[in-house]
Amino acid sequence: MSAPPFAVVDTPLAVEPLVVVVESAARDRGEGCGAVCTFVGIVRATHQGRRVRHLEYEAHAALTVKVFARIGEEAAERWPASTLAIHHRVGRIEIGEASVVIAAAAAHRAESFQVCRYAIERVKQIAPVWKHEFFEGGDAWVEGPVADPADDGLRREALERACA
Amino acid sequence: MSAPPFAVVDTPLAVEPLVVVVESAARDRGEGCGAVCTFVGIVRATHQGRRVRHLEYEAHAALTVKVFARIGEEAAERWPASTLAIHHRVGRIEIGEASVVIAAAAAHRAESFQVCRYAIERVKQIAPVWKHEFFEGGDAWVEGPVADPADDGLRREALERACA
Amino acid sequence: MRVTVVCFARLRDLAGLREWRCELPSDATVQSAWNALAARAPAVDAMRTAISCAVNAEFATMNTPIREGDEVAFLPPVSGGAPAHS
Amino acid sequence: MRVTVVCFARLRDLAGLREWRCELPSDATVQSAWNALAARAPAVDAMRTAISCAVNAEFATMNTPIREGDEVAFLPPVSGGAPAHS
Repeated sequence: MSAPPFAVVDTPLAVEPLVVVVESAARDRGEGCGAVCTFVGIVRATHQGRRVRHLEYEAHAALTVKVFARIGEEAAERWPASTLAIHHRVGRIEIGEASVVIAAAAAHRAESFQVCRYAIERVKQIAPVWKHEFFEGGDAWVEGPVADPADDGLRREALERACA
Repeated sequence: MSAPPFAVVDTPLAVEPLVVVVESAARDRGEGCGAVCTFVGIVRATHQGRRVRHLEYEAHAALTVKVFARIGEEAAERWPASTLAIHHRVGRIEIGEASVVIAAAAAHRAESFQVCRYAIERVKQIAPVWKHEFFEGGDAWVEGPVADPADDGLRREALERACA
Repeated sequence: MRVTVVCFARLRDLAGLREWRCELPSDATVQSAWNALAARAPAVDAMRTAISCAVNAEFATMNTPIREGDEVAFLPPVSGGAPAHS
Repeated sequence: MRVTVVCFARLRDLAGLREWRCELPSDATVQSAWNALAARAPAVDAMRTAISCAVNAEFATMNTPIREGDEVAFLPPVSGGAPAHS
């Protein structure tokens, strides 16, 4: 049974199943699948000078899965033959463990890197996922600016980072 | 037992072991490891309009492993806290299978993408690995231009693609 | 009518609740649900200008009308709208 | 002295051999090994200008001196010095 392309899970993440999903989906598109780029976001032991003990991620899971699918559609608009998979983990995550895994498949390597980079930028911008940091001496929710998923400026920014 | 960071193997490649290797190595460097970017090169069913049946890769294995280590050193010059792993497969490889897997770890995502992209560009430029394509109606060695591993122009070109 | 108000992350901490079955008039909007929440848990007012919202797991605005049985979610700013080096 | 000449990929096809134990004078260079190979397998001359070389798994030049027991490898252009979309 193959993994769903977009998911929020409360168990450890793996890279290989996402590679399989995007490769299978891209194989029969355009020029086929010659490249998969993946990104793994990992919990670091330090953040803004604080010694992190662990993180807890919380998500609006149903909305997050829809946001991931939307990011896949956005990527397909720009890179029509590409395919994308995104899994985010929630709950307690230890140092060195993955919080998010993304895989992007395309015919050629340049495109696979662009799609993957675009996807992580968009996930960070608009996915309703929150990070609760437990560090030595306290804990804090990590929040960014208010992000509107329909904000074209943000989307352009993500595209620019991906295609720079 | 952890995988070696640089290897030429004649068995199917996996992504996960390389993620583990680079994450472990990057964890205690600089700001730690918050990002792993991987690249998987996959055999496509078509190439230059030909229907590919399978590929056979051949390498000067000992030299290739040294070239991979050299690419790791080049990356560490430019991105000091990054770590890199590269595995290339040789022998017969079927459509949809991986010929090369690269993993790059860094504190932050932008750097992990750059290191990974730099590495695949350099592998394609200078690793003594050759591709023998078996397609419908014949077979052919796929060759590129002559590449001098000490050519700084090539290295700059790889850096430009990585940092664009 | 009854809707379910759901609060996430720091907003959940401020509200002191995650899910709340809330009684609203039949012409209510997301704004009405927010107002009811702020009346019950005044501390949430601190996040008023930073909150996004979703109705039945679709992004919405404060003006979006809501109906019996809807799930109205209030969403703090997400973690990662931050620079690429975060 | 004896060295081992190793040919890869298309050069191996042209030479009709992968490894060859080859007798050379004691002041030989990589060029001497190439000349000996070309004398034995003239077809390799077609790749003369495209070949790189390595001695004992280190990149070398045609002028690199070689010694008894060395492995002298001749390397066709690699597959992927091609554009990013290859």
